[in-house]
Amino acid sequence: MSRDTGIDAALASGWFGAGLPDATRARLAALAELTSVATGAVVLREGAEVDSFGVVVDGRLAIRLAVPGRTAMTVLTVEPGDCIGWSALVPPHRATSTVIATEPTTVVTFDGPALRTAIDADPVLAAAVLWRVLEAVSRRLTATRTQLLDLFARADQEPW
Amino acid sequence: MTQPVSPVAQGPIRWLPLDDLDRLLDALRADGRTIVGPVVSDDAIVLDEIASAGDLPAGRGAEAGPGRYRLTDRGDAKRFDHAVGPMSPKRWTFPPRAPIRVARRTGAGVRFASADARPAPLALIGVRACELAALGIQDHVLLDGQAIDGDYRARRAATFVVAVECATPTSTCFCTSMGTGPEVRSGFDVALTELDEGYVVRTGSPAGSALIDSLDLPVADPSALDAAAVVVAGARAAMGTPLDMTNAHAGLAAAPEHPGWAAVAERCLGCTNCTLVCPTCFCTSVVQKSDLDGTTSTEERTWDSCFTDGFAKVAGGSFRPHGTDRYRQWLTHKFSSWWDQFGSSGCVGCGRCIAWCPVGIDVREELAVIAGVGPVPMPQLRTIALAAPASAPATASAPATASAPAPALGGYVTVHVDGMTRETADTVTLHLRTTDRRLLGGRPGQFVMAALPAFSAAPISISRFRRDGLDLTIRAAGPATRALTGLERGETLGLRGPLGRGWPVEEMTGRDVVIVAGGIGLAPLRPLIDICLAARDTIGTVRLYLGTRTPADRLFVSEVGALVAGGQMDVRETVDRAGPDWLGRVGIVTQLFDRATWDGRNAVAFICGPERMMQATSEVLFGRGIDLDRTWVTLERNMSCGVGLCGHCQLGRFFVCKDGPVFSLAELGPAFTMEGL
Amino acid sequence: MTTTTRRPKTRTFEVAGLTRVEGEGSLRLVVKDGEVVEAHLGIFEAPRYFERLVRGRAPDEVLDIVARICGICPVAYQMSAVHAFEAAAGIEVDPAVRALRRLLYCGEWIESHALHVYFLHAPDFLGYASAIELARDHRVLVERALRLKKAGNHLVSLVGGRPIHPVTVRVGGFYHVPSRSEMTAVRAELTAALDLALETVAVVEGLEPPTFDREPRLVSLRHPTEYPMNDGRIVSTDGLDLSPTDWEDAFREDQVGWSNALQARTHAGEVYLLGPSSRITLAAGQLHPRAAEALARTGLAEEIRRNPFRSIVARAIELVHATAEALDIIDDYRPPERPSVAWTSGPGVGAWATEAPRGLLFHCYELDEVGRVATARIVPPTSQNQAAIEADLSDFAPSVLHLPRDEATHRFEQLIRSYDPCISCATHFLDLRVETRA
Amino acid sequence: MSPSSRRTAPRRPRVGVVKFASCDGCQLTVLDLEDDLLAIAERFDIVEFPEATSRRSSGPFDVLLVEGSISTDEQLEELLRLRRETTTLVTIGACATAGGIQAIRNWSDHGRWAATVYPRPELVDSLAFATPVADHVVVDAELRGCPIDPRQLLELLTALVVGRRPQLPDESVCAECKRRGATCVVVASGIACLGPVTRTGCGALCPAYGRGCYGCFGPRGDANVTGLLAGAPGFDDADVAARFAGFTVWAEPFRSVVDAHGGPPGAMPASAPRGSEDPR
Repeated sequence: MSRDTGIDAALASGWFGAGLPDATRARLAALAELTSVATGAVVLREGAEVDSFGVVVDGRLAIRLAVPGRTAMTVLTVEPGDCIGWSALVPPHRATSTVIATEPTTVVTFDGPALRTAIDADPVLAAAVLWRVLEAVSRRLTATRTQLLDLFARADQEPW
Repeated sequence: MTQPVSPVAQGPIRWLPLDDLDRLLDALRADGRTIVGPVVSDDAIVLDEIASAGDLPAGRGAEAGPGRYRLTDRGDAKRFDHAVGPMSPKRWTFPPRAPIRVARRTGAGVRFASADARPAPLALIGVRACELAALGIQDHVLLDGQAIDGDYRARRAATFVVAVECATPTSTCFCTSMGTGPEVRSGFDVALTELDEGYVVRTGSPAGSALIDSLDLPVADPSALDAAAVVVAGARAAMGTPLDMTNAHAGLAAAPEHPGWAAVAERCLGCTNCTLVCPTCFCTSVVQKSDLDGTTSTEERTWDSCFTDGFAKVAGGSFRPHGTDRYRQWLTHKFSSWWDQFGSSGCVGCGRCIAWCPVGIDVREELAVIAGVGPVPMPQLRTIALAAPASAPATASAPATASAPAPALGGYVTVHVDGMTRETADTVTLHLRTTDRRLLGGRPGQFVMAALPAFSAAPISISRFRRDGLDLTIRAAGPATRALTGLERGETLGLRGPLGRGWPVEEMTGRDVVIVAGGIGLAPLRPLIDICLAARDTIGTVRLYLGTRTPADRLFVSEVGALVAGGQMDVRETVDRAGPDWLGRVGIVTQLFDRATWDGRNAVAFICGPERMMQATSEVLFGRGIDLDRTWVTLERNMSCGVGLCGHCQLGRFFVCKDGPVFSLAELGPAFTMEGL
Repeated sequence: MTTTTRRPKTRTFEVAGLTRVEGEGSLRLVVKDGEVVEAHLGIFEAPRYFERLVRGRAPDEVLDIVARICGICPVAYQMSAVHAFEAAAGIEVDPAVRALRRLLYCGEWIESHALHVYFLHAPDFLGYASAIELARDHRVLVERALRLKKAGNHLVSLVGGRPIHPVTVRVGGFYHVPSRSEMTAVRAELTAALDLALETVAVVEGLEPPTFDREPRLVSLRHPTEYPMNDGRIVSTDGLDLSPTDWEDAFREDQVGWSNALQARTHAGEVYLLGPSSRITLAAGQLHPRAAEALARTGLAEEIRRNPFRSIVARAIELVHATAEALDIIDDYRPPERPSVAWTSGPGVGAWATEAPRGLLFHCYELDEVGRVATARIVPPTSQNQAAIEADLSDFAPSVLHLPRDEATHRFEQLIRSYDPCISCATHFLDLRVETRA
Repeated sequence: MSPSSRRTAPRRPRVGVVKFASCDGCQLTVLDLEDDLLAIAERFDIVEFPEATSRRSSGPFDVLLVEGSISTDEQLEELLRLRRETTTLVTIGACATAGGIQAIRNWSDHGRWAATVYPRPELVDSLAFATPVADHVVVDAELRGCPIDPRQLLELLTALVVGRRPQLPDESVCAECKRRGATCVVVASGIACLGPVTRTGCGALCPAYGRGCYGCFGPRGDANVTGLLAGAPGFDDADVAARFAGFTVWAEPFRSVVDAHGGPPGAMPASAPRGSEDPR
């Protein structure tokens, strides 16, 4: 079905899908639909229920955290090939941050409950998908740690 | 004055009766020389000016052990029958304090003049074999290098050496283990062997021969020569079986994490005594002496030590924060990395560091504990061709002229500020005008020492070369950099350089190029980017990855914009954090390529940023197929002299200022990631 | 003195913080119907308990500690203490050591007197707030002061290592003594200093003092052959004559409510005055010829005794003496055989008095079985002068009551300064009151 | 300060010199800069210096040199007031930077101590502890020493005028001892010396004069006192406390050494030793 093959191609084009076995990717494509997000559109809202998991095909999404009394900070941007909304797979299925499009963006979107059911039912699919998700999460954790070091900040005391 | 001589003495061996020593001294004084020799003062035999042989410590000896030194009374007439005291000739050839430069602020601008010594002719009396070896080592370090210490050169040339064979070594002596004594072999003008009735006199240089001939002394008779031989043999025997030092070099290099370091660090007081009594230690700091209104300042070269807190300090703290790190630095440098840097050990076995350590730490014991490990391979430093690529562009880049050798310590050039560009809240690019060919002949990645009167000079990377000058991009962090970024059009400052080894631009020819910059690390890479643009046709794909703290901290914003638009290279930018107005990428710099699909097997990488960032980056690039010998980084260290003479910026076997600051990861090896080296 | 009815019944003159004196003190003077009913020199410098601090210490440690009582005259404290300890242990020091200690004291006299004459006192006569402001109009004068002061500091450094809190004095001698060549090296500077000192006399003898004439009781050391410094007997204008160890036989101290300081009086309850004027009056015979000659030329010996404002001349004369004697000591100097004599510490009591720049400084130490300090008593000159200063204030006040308040108050300050009070020294004396009571 | 702004002759910095509990020796060091005093008076506007001038000022101060330790409530209030009036506050000398010799009383129960010292303790205004200025307010720079070293004072003033960081190295007394060519009294004479653990600045005075350093510049960074006591000659347990109970006794790690050896001589502790307690 052309719709699926289109999605399959979109998935295969980026890091998340490229690493999956063809069969698994086709199986996923069948569950997904291609959605486009306009600049400024909010994809996920911090604290809200997350009912969808997505893989960015093109464009750019910003992960933002709001601190009352301060302007919202963008802590990370999600590039094509990366995934968003992994909270849809991990209880309590609430968004840990707000995700907003900073340019027109296309996302391969999965319905959260449906994807979870599929994963529960199919260990092979589960293994393939969850490894991918885990890798994405760990990469973000590493990145966050490095950002914590604030490496480019000026040193308190300088000899010159 | 002292010239390298063959072990064989020049001319006949002569005899000087004990009571005639003053004839020798008078002849030296007649030469207009100040005479420095051993005298008893404050419970020790030290070196000081002497008026006559009567000032020499006749009948006095010295016993030393770890942390202990006592004068003894022999009651005989011998004047040199004592082991070395706390002072060495270094005090005269490389004095504790020496003015090296004067800076003045005049109506015309700033002016720098070197204050080279005009030392009075000197004669050192009673120099031992270990001390001759030490002089030889300092000659090599300070005179044979890329740059020359003018003050040392002048003092050394004015020095006449009268050596004396060592008769009574003490328990801290181990010259036989270091192969430097006790026999006086070379490096002297005149050598004496002291016997009960007089001295056997050898000459070791034309000047020595001339002096001795003028005394017309009798030829020494054979019995005296035999007695002399017995004296030296006795000294050698007294030191017992030499230690086997063959393992020290490789063993120490292989043992940076040996538990022995922590153990000795608990005893070590970090008092600096071992380094300051050492006859070969040459580490110094430059002290600013400025007048009340800062218009005139003198830079004074002062003995420093790798044991002081401030020695390895750079932005954000010290590279060797713990006593463990500092003791390891001292022992490893002396017995191991000295070989890599200067082709010999840095120790001559005089034992001063053992005797004059207040807690009696004995390097011989520490070596036994720590250095028993097997050898490690030592990658060799790559020499980087000094010529820029043939296709050197007409516009901005390093000119094709080979850069001259690094200047001696004195050489500051006054340059004019043509204009300033404020890059960020605390960072300014100075556009400087100069006609100095050495400065204009610099290469990407090299740096200069930038100085204003009364402020300590700051090492600043060159951020652009122009036909008529160069750019420096400076972040106002300390007082000196604040003053530099406060300069205005028409004002002047002093530059010394270009210094160090720049980026190996020729490595790019026929290869893909990956350039990764973190924060102000973009500045030293900017000239390299200029070359990429100019030599576009000789280079493969160029990828430029930029990481910054926040959008407000981005450097050269319009230039980077032009690069993106120009499409001649793939430029990607990210910031660590940003407000909602920033629509670009956010995240650490490695995210720009850690999921990229390009193949790095024919790429060369150039990275500049905080060390932690460069480590993370190089790991990812290695994953992309860029090998360690094709990954080049530039290091920040406490660079103060800029020419490898002060010791501050040592990293393992390198002086970052002259061997670097650019290194390939293959060259650095473990030094790149190990803390405290 | 007469009072007019137009003047208010009660006038109070107060100086909350005395300036150009060492340490922190205050003045309160109350006049009722032209009669001075209260004249208080207050001392509010925070107490530092020195007699208590030195308890349990070995004599050599005490020498370093008591120096910190005063940064202007540390040598005086070291000298009184070292002689007290040597008296307790019966130590005889090498004559060369004895000479060196006089040289050290000369240095401190020069430094302290130059500071007081030019920086603390002269501005009063010339109408400036400080020597720094004085320098704007009279740079030469102030540069002379600085050169003189520097020469004194060099002497103290030569013998003691540094000008403030020198480090070489030890019981039995010195840790280190200068070499002949080091000594002769300062000769030129001292010769110049002697000329500066003589010029100083010429300047200060011309400074017009306020009229004040009284018959004071003066006390100082006197030695048959030397101008009093480290040695001699305690004598007074009314016939006292006792050993420097016996200070307590002649004097006592009372506590007063308005001051952190005890006041010394004779056992008969009479006030007395120490310092340059006292020394010159009682020991003029031992002045160095150069100084005696200078004194004679001024013809002010009698005024120095009777008018405290003339103490500035007395100091100038002593500047001449100290520089001239320092030169003599340097010329005769031969380093001692050994810088110090060995001694064994043990129990005992030692007392001694020496002549600080400001006057007689008495120390008394009681040493326990192991030779550590059990009790200490330190009586600085300022505490002994305090009562006399207040008495003089009362006597002097009537002559200036007709002046505007500020002017009169300034005169009172000027009078206080003329005794060169060292208030930092004065701050610990309360605790010795307790030592005597405990 | 940029050179250009330097050339546009800035207003002379307003300087004050004040003291708390101390001997006046450190502020006297200002007057002891004989060769430079008048030049300094031209560069700086000395607006408060009771010992030297009758002109008084209560601030504001660009630079305030503070001598002495804080020993009374009045002093504490005055210090807080001065800090509010001051841009760059510099403590000068062992009293201001470490509490001084009078901090020895900090080991004694203040009630008992005062009672033995004063007939009418109620009249005595004195805090339980003699403490360094930095215990109470932010200090921008410090000059160590009892007394301070004139060369370091001049270096500080010079740096203040030019706007650079004063060069006051934190290295051992030994480093200067060696540069000066003095013979180590520890090694050559077995004399106890605090040089290896003490901050340089005095020019290695005591060792050069044949006696051990008594630490008047206070502990240097990373002072290895344990190593010194364990390895260097001349320290026997009986007098370790006395050796460290000097003019910087209240500064760590000297304070801990004195604690570990029963407090300073002559201390009259309350039930518990007070040494390591927080003064305030």
